[in-house]
Amino acid sequence: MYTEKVMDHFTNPRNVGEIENPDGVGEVGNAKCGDIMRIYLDIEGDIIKDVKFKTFGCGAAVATSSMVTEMVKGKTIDEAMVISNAAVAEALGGLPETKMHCSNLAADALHKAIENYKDNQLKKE
Amino acid sequence: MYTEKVMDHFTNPRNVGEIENPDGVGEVGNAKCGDIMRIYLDIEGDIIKDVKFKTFGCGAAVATSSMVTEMVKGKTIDEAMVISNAAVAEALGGLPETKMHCSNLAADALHKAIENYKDNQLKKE
Amino acid sequence: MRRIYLDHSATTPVDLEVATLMMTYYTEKYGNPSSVHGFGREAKQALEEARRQVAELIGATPQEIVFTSGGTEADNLAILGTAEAMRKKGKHLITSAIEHHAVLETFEYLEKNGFELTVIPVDAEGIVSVEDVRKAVRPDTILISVMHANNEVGAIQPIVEIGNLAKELGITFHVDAVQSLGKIPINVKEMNIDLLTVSSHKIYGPKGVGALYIRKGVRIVPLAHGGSQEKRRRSGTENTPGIIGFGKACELIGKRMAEDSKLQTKLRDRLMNGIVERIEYVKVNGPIGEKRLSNNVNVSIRFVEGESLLLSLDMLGIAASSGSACTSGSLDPSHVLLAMGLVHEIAHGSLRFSLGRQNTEEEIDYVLEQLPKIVERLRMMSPLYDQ
Amino acid sequence: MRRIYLDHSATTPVDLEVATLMMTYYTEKYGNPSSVHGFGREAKQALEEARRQVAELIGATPQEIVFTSGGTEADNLAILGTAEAMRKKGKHLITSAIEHHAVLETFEYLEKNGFELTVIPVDAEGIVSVEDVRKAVRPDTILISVMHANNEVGAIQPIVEIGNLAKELGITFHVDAVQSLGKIPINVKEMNIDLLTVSSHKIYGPKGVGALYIRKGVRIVPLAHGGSQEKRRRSGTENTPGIIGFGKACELIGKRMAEDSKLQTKLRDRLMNGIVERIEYVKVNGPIGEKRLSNNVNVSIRFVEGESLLLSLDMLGIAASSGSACTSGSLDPSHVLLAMGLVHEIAHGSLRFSLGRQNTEEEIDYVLEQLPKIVERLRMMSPLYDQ
Ligand SMILES: Cc1ncc(COP(=O)(O)O)c(C=O)c1O
Ligand SMILES: Cc1ncc(COP(=O)(O)O)c(C=O)c1O
Ligand code: FES
Ligand code: FES
Repeated sequence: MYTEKVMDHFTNPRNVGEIENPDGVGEVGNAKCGDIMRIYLDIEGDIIKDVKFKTFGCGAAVATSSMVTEMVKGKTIDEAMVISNAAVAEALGGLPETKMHCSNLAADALHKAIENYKDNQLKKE
Repeated sequence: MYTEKVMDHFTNPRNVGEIENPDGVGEVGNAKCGDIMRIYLDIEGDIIKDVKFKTFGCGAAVATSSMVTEMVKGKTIDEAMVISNAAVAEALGGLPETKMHCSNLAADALHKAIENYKDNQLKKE
Repeated sequence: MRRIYLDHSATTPVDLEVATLMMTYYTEKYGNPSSVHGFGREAKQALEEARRQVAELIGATPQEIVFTSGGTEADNLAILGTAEAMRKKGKHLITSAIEHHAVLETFEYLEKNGFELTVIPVDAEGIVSVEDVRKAVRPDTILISVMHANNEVGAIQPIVEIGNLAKELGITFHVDAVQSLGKIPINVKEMNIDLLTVSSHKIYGPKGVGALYIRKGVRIVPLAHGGSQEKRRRSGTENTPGIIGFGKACELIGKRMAEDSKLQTKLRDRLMNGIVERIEYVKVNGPIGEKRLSNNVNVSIRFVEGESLLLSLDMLGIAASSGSACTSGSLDPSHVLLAMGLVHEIAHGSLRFSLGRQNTEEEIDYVLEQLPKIVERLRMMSPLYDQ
Repeated sequence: MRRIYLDHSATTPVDLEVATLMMTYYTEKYGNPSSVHGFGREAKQALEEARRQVAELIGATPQEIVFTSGGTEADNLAILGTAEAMRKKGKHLITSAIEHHAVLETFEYLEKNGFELTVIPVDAEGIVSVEDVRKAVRPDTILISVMHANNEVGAIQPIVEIGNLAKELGITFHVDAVQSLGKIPINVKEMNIDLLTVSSHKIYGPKGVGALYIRKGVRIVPLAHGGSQEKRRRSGTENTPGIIGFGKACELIGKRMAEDSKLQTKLRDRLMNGIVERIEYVKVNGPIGEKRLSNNVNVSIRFVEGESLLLSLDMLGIAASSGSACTSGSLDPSHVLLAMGLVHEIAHGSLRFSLGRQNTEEEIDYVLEQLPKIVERLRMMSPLYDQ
């Protein structure tokens, strides 16, 4: 059911873990199935220097988490903000129909982490 | 579906044919399935000396016709009158449930032939 | 004893290649296609390949195929499912007088439950007239169901014309193609068919498997409830080995159709003409030539009864079937022959031979040698026959 | 790669003896059992022998067995057929919260169509209380349906007691015995069961075959219309080879039940205890001991998600199943675990291993060696887990 790429990211997920004192953190729960994902960002200037994730979820949830971290590392936060669920799914060579909602987790958690970073910046000012 | 005895009577039916100038003839059609049987009797005193049949019908119809002729040959007409459908079916080692009605043909035609004989006798008197 | 099987319209043997493939899925690749693991995935994959094979034979897309437990279930699903889905739109149903019991009895059930039914008659050859269908249509007609080829007399119906009519009028069109599949090319798109019933055990596939083609966009209410198999259109653990066998059988018959048909037409005509030449008082039932299935022979032999004929043939190892009341549970002779105008008594003495891939000329000649003797013997016994 | 199949509650491989027998009926004795000729008779005979074999395993008479296309169809036939036959007598139905979808969804369909439904809860072990059933009964109750053993957690229900109650009150009693057949002795007469669902592919028989036991005298309205097969209770050409395979599988499992059960209980406890010993934060779901099916292991492993567990096991060739939402189309986690009071998040991380005849101690030990590593890896990834 899953593509090779999905299985690869599930088996060898990139960027698993936490960042101590992160610049931004985003956590989302998938209302549909109850899965949970947390993303940690380390940002310098506008650039995402490092990114880590933790996920409680299905194979697709883990794989999209891993994929999205790869996609944003080194990107500007503006570039990261426009990464869509569909783009993550596509980067994985597609997801089964019933699993399309899983890709929401990753993109949503990412966007939330960036917003959290922006909030933190505002508070610092 | 049929017993060996039924198949034997179907393959080698006893007493097939007609009797010229019979003492009694009975013909019945099976209302349920449209099959037809005719029985010819040759009677001396009260004794059935000879009996023949012709049948247009299923395997069970042919076999019961054949069996009933065997059962009555040499019997008195009173003995013949009490031969029931069930008795014919039993003599054949039984019939499938959906084929029980077929035994009606033979007993009914026999009884009709005996009544025809009695009618003929009355007319002669 | 030799055995000559001439009852392929009742059921066919399973092709050895098909049976061998199925064995693998019974004993090795036995996973449940709904399972997440490797056993499940390999079953699922083969299931989807079968769906593709069935779709290809009838010009559909795989998503439009729903597997069922046979032709009967597919007919029921098509008819009950449409009636339920469309009952707010209308209550009028149209079918023909020569449909299989699975279709006719389903319509009669609906008629008893608030729907209205028009049954179109057939002509003496067993063919429905498109004009009759057109005349039967009402503003509240929701379904037209006409079979592709009849199972008893092999009469091929004007499906293209009825399909055009149904399309023009926007009425759902169901076709029971159980007997035509693999014998006449079918293309549901070109023929404007919305629902098509097929069955595996008539095309050298396993029994207990069938499919309903449901044109994309046509809504059907499912018959049974439970698992979400077949996109919720048919619940129950899939009969994976059976379905895989059906798929393979579709692939094989697709390749062999033209050749099978040519060979069987030859045997059919040899048998049909031979019977007519050798036996007196015989009537061929159904159309002659193009409008007849390549494997169907149906004759009425006067003054003798069908079951007696069958039993006598059977004792020589020849398997055939009959429209006689006496072979059926119902005790009414074939509704198809009666609809074609045959009187009860003649319908009663009818005999169907249906040919298959393995039959030979020599087998046909053996039947032609034996049948006249059987008929002679039974006629001698018959009160209806006067030399 | 080695392959360890631990998903026998989803489906089983077909016994080689069964498959070999079936092959004969696919390719040689392929007649339609409704046919009058020799091919038909030999098929019919084998069909009736299968009916006898199934009946014997459950203490019924052959006439009380109706073959279907599987457990799902049998459940639907039992429930829809009773509701339709009894609707004039009453509209109230009773079932339990842990039934299979084939039962629950059928009742829910009826509830949407004018019937009233009471769903009995279960305790923390997944067992229905007879008192709750008694309290739910109303004067217009027409059907009680409770499964024999649950497919997810293996909880065996108090069927004898519920059967006594149903008999005392004169209410039709249906039991889904798909998971218990061949694992626990069943006697429909002694247990006062009126309708019993069984399925072939859970007892080393073929998929796509099942049966409904209908106690003599109990009336059921059929689901489908058509041929007069199965005494008009189930239309459609019989899946003869499948049914014959099912019959044989019943005979075989009847003989092996006691021994199978002993061996599997040992493996089950080895696996269950091993998991609890080796992994922290694990909860066993379902009863311990006598009230549990001999082949069922079900655990919730906290902080990890079920599908991830399954995929990880699958990569090592280990086939299991899960009550996780993520493995099902519906996205709700197991209704059974929720009914037992598990919170969503814990139900989500549940894993079912279901043992079969071919499993070995060595296989169990391999799972016990690998599973802790998998859990460790997934927990490291989990935002819910704090060492
Ligand atoms: C025209 C037609 N429709 C439907 C059916 C029923 O199909 P099945 O035997 O697969 O239930 C048959 C087979 O007898 C048939 O000939
Ligand atoms: C308890 C129970 N009932 C019914 C079914 C459905 O049976 P089948 O798979 O034969 O449709 C199953 C099988 O999944 C089951 O476990
Ligand atoms: S007499 Fe007609 S079915 Fe037997
Ligand atoms: S995220 Fe829950 S199913 Fe994929």
